Amino acid sequence: MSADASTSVNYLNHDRSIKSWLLTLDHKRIGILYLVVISLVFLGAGILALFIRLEQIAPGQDIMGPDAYNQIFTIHGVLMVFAFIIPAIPAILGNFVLPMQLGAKDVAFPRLNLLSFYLYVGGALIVLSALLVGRIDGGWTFYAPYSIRVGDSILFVTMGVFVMGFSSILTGVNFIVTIHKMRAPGLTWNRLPLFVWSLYSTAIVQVLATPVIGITVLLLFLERLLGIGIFDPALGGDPVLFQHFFWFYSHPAVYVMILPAFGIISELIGTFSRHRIFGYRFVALSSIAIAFLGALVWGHHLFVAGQSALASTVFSLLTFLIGIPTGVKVVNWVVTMHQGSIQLRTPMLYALMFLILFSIGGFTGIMLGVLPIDIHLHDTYFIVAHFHYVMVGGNVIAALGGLHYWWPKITGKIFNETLGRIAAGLIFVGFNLTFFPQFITGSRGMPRRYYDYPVEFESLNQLSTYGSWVLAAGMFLIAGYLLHSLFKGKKASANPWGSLTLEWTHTNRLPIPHNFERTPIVTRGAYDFHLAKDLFKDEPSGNGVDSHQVPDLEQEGRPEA
Amino acid sequence: MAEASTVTADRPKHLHPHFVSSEQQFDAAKMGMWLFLVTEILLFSGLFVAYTVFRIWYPEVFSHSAELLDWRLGGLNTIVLLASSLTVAMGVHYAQTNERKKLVRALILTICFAAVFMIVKYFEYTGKFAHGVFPGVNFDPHGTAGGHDYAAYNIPFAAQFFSIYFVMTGVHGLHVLIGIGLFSWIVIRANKGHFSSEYYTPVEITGLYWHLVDIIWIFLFPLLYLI
Amino acid sequence: MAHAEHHITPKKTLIQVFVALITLTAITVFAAQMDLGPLNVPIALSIAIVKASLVVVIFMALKHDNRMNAVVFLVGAVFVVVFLVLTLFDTAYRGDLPNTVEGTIMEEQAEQDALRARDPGPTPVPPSQ
Amino acid sequence: MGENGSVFLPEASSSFASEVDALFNFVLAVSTVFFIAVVGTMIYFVIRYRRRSHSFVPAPGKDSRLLELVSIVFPTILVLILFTWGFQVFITLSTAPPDSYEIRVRGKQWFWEFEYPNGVVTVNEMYVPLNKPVRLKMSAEDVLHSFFVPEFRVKHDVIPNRYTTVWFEATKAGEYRIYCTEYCGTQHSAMLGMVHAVPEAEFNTWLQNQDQDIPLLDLGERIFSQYACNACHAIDGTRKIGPQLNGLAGITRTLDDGSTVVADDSYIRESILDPNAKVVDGFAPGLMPAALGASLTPRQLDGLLEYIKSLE
Repeated sequence: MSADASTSVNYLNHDRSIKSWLLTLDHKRIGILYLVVISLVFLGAGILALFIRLEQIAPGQDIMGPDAYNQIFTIHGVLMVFAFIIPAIPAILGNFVLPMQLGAKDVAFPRLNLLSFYLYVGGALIVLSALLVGRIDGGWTFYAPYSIRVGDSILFVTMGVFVMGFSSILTGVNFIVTIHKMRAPGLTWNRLPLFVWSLYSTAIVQVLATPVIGITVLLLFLERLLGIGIFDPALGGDPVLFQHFFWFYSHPAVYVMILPAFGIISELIGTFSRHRIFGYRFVALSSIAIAFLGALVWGHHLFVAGQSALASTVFSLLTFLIGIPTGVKVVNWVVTMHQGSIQLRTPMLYALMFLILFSIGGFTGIMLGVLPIDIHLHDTYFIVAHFHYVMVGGNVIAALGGLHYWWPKITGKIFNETLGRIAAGLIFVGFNLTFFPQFITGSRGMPRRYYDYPVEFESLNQLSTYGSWVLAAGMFLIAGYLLHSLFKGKKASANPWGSLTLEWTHTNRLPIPHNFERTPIVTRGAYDFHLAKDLFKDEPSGNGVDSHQVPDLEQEGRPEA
Repeated sequence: MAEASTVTADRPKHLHPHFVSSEQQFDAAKMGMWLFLVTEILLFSGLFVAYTVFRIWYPEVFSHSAELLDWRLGGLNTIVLLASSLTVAMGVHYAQTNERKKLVRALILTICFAAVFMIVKYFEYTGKFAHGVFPGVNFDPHGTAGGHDYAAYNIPFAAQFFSIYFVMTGVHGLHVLIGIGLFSWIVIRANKGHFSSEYYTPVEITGLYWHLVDIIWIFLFPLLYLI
Repeated sequence: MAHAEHHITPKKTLIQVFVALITLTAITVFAAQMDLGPLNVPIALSIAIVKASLVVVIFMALKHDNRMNAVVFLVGAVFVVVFLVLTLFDTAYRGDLPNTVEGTIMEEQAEQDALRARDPGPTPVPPSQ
Repeated sequence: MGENGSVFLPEASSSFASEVDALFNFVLAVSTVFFIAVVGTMIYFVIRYRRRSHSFVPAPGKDSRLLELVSIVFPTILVLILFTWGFQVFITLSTAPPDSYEIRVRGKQWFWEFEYPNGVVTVNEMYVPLNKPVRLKMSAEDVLHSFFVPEFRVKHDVIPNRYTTVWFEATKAGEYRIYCTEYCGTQHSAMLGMVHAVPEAEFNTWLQNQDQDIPLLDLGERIFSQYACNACHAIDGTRKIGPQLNGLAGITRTLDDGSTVVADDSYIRESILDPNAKVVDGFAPGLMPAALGASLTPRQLDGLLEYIKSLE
């Protein structure tokens, strides 16, 4: 590797001007731009969530009226779904890590990548501008007759969602072409890291499903402006048809949310148990299977919406089938740990938390696939708890794990390990305290999107509000020590966790603008630790300063033993 | 950006820094375009689903209202669009064989055909607007023309047919306009000699986009005008 | 240089395909004039599919192109079919079990008004208690 | 599970509620078993294979095709069992017995309206007979709503311009809250109704005296439209099968036998109860069904009288 890391040119210090940041074509810098904006969105929408919980602390009016409450849960929903959770992992970690894991200099279309970022920021601003225009309520699903009757601000929300959808499509196209065309020599499909596989299947869903939300928004526009009578029941249209259009995008969208999380968990479990992923081929192909099966099951959102019984039955059966590959993935992760050498660093803690919380989310998902149970549980707090277990317990926990895992490569600094573990504990306790009581209020009959609730649900809602404070504390603690590590953190080595993927083994502490001096030649799979024994033989213990730099023999292309 | 990587001296001008070879760049651009075409197909699929759902609910209203659409104009438009598809394919052929003059002529011919398509569309639309056939709530057909008593078409759910007709052909027309814009930009660059058998990706990609716009019309024409 | 081995579709094939497309258009227009009853829709659709595949395979040169682009196109087409078929499972089969009723109230009202306009009928028997 | 529900479930007080609960508890139990198995093994592995030395690199585990197969086939079988059981219960949930008592439900922005076969209309309060299948034929007036009674395990969206139906058979007397579970605007959480499941006798008496409290005139108008009197008797002066009824109070009418009579209360009451007693000149006798008057309760008859006299 080149000279001592502090003086060498890297992607951060080679050009510090604002213009070089705002007009950058470097996938790493675009990842950081996304990180900044998406963290702000997460902060804002998270605070809204705290207000929701604060209002629900007791029945009756506590801190706001019903109108304000309805708007807050709607904006919380729209921002969290469209502006945070869909772009979060692919745009931040995907942009930063994917080209390096492929051994490429950059994504296939760098300019398109920058355009996607500005489309995303533009879309988010349009959604927020809707607040100035008027009140927006109706949930993030903006169902047909209500979203046609409500004020014009819904036009801005849907236009913002349309523009962000465009950004999502372009990122998807970019990633698919990058993975197909820009792999380093020797990097066959079977040697790809599983994070790349998951980004590939996410991109497939982004490309194939997002256009339909585009046409749904366009038809909603025309419905409101011209009254074309396709969704509006007063003109003979069918509101259930709107739900079909909406959920044909939105259910695959939840797989856009969870698939990258699967990828991160495979990376974390592989690296921290220093063991080959059990059934690598199955785990990779099940991501692709989920991407395609994900488009067959949207009807389970319409079991009580007035759908024909034939459709409900078909969708119920297909929903069960998509549970299988997900279940087997979880089994494979656990079996990977068998006879591994497991090191409980902070990222690994998040991986274990993912396995617990996502399993609860998954099992309740299977429960909701059963027709009569969904008839009782649909649109109650049970559903709110289910999708928070899958989205926050799944996607956000995996994103935090990924952020911690790649933090040394992004910033070159290592965060404080003990604070990391405390925060992980806080998040685990806070999350369960917030959302497990909602399973019970939901199955006992408390509907969702309720400003006021009958008295018998009070104690559980109170518990949930206290939980939300603990969860918030955990999140702020993470923000605290990560920002602290930026300025005062210890310098991390180029490969602090002992991982085998190219972004760790073949780059400096902070990667150079084009990632690699010479395009690396790959001679083994991403998790073949037994083939890279020399990587681990001499380094001292200590958290994050030990370096697992690959000896130079790799560069001359001499194949490994 | 400092060109850090050591690269062979004769790196062709059009090759972007992060690609290894222009072959890789060409394939990447084509695959990216095909992926974008799939998103266009799925965008229109929403409209085809809406059409099919309402047609299965009200088959006689839809086939009856379709009589109001002049299939001769639709047929003419189909031929015009197929011809423009041919001239685009010829254009790509000429680009590959370095015949710059013929390439420019083929592209200009394509733009003319597209313009003819839009003009025919304009007359169709104004013909309908004159008789009150508007998309949405202000749909009240009146008067008689071309052997049709428009008022007779004011039956329930006919408004839905014409709304779907206007939305489908409107969005398709918008894509034709975008096509015209793209081709004029390509013609200017072709005129300046930017394209050769070495590098003709923009022509090929715009060609792919145009063929897709033609395919959408191939499905629109029978569904709306004929059956 | 790299582009040498790219496939160049001969002009003759392009013209042949164009002629085929024009004739197919003529056929579909002619078929639409004669009323073939239930066969109308399937014929029109199959002709359109043949025309579309001609354009895709030859004009867009998918035949000589890298396999992956063909896979991308086919997956897109499959997604459209899935979207259409599963939505029709709902809309075309409403009222198969009594929890949903086929048709809208608007239509039902229209039918009753039409019935009542045609024949007011004898005095209605009082509804049972 | 017991009739009065569990931690997770409210009281089960409709005929199929216990079936839904059995299904719910089965899935809950199976999920908990699998969950404990997965998380337990995970925790065991984390402790057992803790990293002891930094340089130790474990041998790669071999991919066992068998475990892969088992973890696919076994859940698939379990899930198919779940599907078929769920499907059967879904069929019973969706098909109301033919003899069920039908109530018309209208969901409006922020209250429920229930209309009984005999024309009684109540707001937010629904009385249903015990141990008798009740079918609700529902539609919305403005936006989507959703009718949900947790204790009956019953829920269905209420859609404008379309009928949707739910049915239940209350098995336990009591009051059960009705929720709206589809977001319908500012007061969505205040759109609460109450189902009163009462024994059949009590239900019938409630239905009867339901007419007590509404004013005579409204009662009369409701009976007039319910029995569709205006199908034969116009109230706007036009001529129909029967004589016009507007502007009747106090005028004299000539009968088919030439005699005249003053249209006072007793004449109107008699013409309702025994239509052929006095037939107005120029109208055919024997068309108005005598059974009409007989089916009216005294209060309904007074109401009808009041209403007819009020027509000018």
